[in-house]
Amino acid sequence: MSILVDKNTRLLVQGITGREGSFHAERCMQYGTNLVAGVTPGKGGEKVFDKVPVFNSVSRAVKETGANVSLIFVPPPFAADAMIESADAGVPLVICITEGVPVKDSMYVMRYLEGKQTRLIGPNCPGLITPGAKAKVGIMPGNIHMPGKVGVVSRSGTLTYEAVQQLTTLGIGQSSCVGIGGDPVSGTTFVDVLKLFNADPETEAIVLIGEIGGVKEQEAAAYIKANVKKPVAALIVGQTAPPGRRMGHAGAVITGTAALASEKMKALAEAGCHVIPSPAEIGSTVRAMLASRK
Amino acid sequence: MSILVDKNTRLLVQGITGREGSFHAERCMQYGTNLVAGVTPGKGGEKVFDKVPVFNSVSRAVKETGANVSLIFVPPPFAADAMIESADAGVPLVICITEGVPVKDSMYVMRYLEGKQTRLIGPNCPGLITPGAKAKVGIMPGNIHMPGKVGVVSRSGTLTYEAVQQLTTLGIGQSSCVGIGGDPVSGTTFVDVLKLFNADPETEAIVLIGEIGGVKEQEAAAYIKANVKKPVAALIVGQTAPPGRRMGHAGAVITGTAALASEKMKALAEAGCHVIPSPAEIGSTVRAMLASRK
Amino acid sequence: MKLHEYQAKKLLAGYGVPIPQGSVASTPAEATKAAEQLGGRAVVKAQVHAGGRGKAGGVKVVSSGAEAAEVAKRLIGSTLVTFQTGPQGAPVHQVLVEQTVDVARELYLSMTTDGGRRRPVIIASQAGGMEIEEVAKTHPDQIITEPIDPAIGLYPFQVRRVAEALNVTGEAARPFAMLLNACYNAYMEKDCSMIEINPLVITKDNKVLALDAKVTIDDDALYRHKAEAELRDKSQEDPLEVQASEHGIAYVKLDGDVGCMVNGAGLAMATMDIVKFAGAQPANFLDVGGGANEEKIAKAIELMLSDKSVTQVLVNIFGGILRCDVAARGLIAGIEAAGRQPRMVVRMLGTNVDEGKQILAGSGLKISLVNTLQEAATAIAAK
Amino acid sequence: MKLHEYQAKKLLAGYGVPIPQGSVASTPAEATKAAEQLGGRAVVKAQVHAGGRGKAGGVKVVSSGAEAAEVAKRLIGSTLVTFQTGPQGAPVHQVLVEQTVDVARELYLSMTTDGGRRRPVIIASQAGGMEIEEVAKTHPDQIITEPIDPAIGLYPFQVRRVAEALNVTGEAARPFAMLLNACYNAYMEKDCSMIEINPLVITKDNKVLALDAKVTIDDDALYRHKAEAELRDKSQEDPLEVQASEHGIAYVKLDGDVGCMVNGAGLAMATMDIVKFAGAQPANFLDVGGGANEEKIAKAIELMLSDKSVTQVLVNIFGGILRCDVAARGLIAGIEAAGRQPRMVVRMLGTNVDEGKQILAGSGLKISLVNTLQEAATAIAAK
Repeated sequence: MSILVDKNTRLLVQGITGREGSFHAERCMQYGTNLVAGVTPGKGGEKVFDKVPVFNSVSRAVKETGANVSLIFVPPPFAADAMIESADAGVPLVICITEGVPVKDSMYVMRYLEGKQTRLIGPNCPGLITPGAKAKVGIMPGNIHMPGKVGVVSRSGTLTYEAVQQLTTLGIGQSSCVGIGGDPVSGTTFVDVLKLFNADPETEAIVLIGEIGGVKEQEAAAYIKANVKKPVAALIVGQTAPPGRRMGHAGAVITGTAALASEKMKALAEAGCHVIPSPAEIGSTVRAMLASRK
Repeated sequence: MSILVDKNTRLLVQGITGREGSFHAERCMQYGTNLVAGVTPGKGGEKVFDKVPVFNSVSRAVKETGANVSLIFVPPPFAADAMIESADAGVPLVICITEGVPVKDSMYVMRYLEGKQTRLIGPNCPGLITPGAKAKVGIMPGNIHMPGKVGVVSRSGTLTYEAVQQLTTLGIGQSSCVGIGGDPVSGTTFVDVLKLFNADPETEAIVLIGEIGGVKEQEAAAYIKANVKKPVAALIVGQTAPPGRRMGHAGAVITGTAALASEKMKALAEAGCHVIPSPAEIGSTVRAMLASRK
Repeated sequence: MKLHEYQAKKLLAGYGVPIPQGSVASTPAEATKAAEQLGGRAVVKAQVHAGGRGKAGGVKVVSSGAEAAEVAKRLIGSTLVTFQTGPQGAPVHQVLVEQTVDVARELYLSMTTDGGRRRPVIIASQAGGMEIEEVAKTHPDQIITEPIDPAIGLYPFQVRRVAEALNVTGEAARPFAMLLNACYNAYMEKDCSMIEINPLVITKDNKVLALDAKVTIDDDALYRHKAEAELRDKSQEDPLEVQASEHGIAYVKLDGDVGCMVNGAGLAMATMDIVKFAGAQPANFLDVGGGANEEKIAKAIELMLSDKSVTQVLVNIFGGILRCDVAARGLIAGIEAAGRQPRMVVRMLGTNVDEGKQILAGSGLKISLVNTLQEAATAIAAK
Repeated sequence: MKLHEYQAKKLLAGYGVPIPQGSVASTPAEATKAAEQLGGRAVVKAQVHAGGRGKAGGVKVVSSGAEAAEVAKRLIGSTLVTFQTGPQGAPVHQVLVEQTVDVARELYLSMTTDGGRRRPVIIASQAGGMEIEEVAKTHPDQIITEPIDPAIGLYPFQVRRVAEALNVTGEAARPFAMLLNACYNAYMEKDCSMIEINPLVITKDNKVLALDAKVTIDDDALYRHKAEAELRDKSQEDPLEVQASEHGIAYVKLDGDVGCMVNGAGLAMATMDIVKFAGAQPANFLDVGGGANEEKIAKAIELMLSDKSVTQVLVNIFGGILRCDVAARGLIAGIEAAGRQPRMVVRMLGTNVDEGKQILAGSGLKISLVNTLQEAATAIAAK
């Protein structure tokens, strides 16, 4: 099991002939992911890595290769088109790495997806990985991961790698790790991923990594309180950020008391989560949490 | 039982202070329908028929009166707004009588409704009636109806009354009669209503009245063939209309062989329907059909 | 509402659709001037609301201003009969004088609203210059359709898909994409029912051009497009149909002698069917609509009776929104206004029916009142 | 990107939002002329990217051209310190000279994007002229929100709902509706992140007017709004932050002395947290982003080191899109460009990490390489 990607994943990369797309598509493939196709309009008929066919359109790629996951690296002005093209072609899981997609574009993409079967992760996210199935669909460094029973979900990119690194260093493996991205309007939420981890028999504990800004951590806390019996460790970063300043991406704007790190940590603690006191203590907190369960 | 409207119907009329709205709202009420509210922006606080409160907005009307069906009589430029307002307020059944709604407006309304819980009938339809429950939500003359077991569904307005008149004259009562309207883009389809009649224990036979143009009768035939065990009598009008001329509303344009009366009749016959040979023989055909079942 | 070719092209050009150079002429002198501005060589095209102009002699290539004047003189004021106009033809009041174009490929492109999908669709084919109905019959596989979600509009991947199916590549791909987007914007903003560009040509120097164009605007939306509503050319329509539509009445002239007046399109078709099954021929389709008032009914009767081929009349009113008393009063007023009363069978039912019948009975007019469709048919056949 | 009040008003007016008469002045003479055009009586408003101007002395009513010049002279070239600017204040280069208005009511109206609903929302309140955050705290029931479905746009029933909640009735209802539609059109077409009209006033003669206006445009969408991108006033921002953003680097100056360079906003915040927990103070927030290249890293280091308050540096790079070898080369180039190297702790992990570490080791620079966040914190605290 594990969630979202596994041995059955047939990966399609949109923008595969670009610099980033090409680099990361190869890394995914080298990690063990079944990369079946690439899409770059105008380059249909070519091959990359000597074997992966490139198509002009996602619908053609899906028809020819049975691709069921799409990973997007196209530049921001073309990202909405790429996401909608994959959904239109019936791809059930779409991950958009692209950073800097205009919020209006994302809003129309999300509106289009309402009621559709396609799940979108991102944009502006690192993607996801299931180490036990050797399935990596994203830009995370694969080698820091280790198969195991802890599910990781995070709004951040590099901070997710940090969390994984700390877990792996302590010998704590991961079932799947999902970076949901930090854009103000995006697809899959904390709650969506928590539902999946909660239902996944191969996930025994969960690490949630949040940030200041927005109310998504509070929604996660409410869901955990009501539904999750598995132990959850939670970190909120930005505890020391000065209020009212924009910290990198729009998701990290302090906009009222709910957006404060202290409020989020309070909500998560009340939901029964093990609150991680410092970014340096992710691994140790999870280790203690797992030990207390035994 | 019966379908869509019954004793539990709490009717709201949008445009109740207009000429048509007022006339027909009163007729619905006199027939026995539970008219609980009217909506006319700017006339909130007034009363019509000495007892029915008028509100400025549908959301307020729903909140105050528990209205669960909305009947729309507003002029064409305001019809889309009225339909969406009712859906936004969570009204589960909306019937739009208004004729002459721009097709683009209907297209946006229908797109808005995708994935929502609200069912729309119309626009440009006569509404629906359940004689056994004394529930009339439309502009049909109530007195021609008679409670019974035959469900009637039609694309046309006055032709539906014709059908009902013929049935009642022969002592054949109706469970519910639904006019789905003739606009090129509209809500509830033949198939939607057939599903309801098929599932309704109080409906024992079905009369379907179609027209030349479009492929909706073929879709109905396919559904009947696959799912409907109850006897269905079907009439197609426009058998003698010259091809290629527009006959009143855009739904009645001959646009290819599927749109021809002969093709539609063929499809319905193949689906096991009793094809009604002439508009004058609706009643007699149904009588024969019911007799053959006994 | 249909637009003339020159009007359709101007509308589309306003959104960025490339069209040939040219101008419209109402006189031979204007045609000369227009052709000379193009260097003499030009195409002169009769402006009528119908396809099939080429075969009917309505499109001529000329090589000088003088020749343009000759063609214009012959066309303007004439009546053009094409397979779409019917035998009465359509009057030509203007010609469009346009540059000639070096055509490399002819494609077909249109947009219309798909009622089943409830969305606008692009319809396209590599078989440009042919009637699409013909292509649909003979080579349905050569037609591609691309529905557009109005919630988000037309996206680039869809344009690429259409371009690929039409084999539009290289230099022409970008102008083709711009043209398609322009068409969609025009379609939505102007409440079109149809935009048809046939042929859409790719020139030898890789330009994309709407060589012919038809635009139809949703009549129900004209109230919010005043400028386009002004473009209506009533001379292209049957005068009775024009008068009827001005009163909100749907009227179509037919070949028979039984005038039919009905409320509701479905019942009107049913009534025509009945008349034919009874062995008579309807003189028209006439739907006064659901919300008719007395004046409208009167006007409908008056219009119908102004058609001298109408020798008897069948009125079939089923009162819903339209009340029978109102219909009866309108009927009487209409007969008075028309100044003649052929044999008349009236069938009336529904809201306020008794009042309606009383009014007719008290009018002193000779009217056969019947109760059922079958009786109506029998009465008509009995003549 | 923030616009000045006068720019925001011009943008909104282009969509039909009514604004007071007036003009912008860069000199006292222009202010005189502007006031005299209005008949002498006018409001002179300092143009800065911050609220709270009134209390800070940035808004004055004058009754003559001469008086306008006096106020303009005092304001232009000065630095205005409001509760939103921070102690360093914001420079005033222009004043807006506007007509005075007979105000009957002051309302609050804004539009922004609700990430949870994934839709634009209207936020409105009868408590106009107050900071909305303050109203939210003290009278949350007085704030109404109306989400707009981007698939279909803003509908009249929603406008009526907002108007009713604000008690905008009678003559003012229609212009209010037009204003709200204009705002929505501007919001969507110009990729706004926020439009705030505070106060929106209803005048004694029932006119609706945007008396003040703020507009913020989505930075990520500026590439398709060239005209608006030109309006950026960099003087209103920290010069280092401006330079950083020109290189796609997110940089926020803070009060401490530990320069932090990190890739990724979340890791950057985590790094700042670590520094603070270790008892030190971060000098900045600096995120080079996911797709940084060597030049960008170098520029980030150079910018950070140009802040003289930075006495030590913590670099925390977790390689994903950004490879560690690239980061290492950028780091070295940045130090060279800056011409100084304070004490430096580098923590580097992920893609191509060994290569990165080798490059740093081979550079000859004095850098403490650490492996974990905890070690980084300890190393920083050890100073």
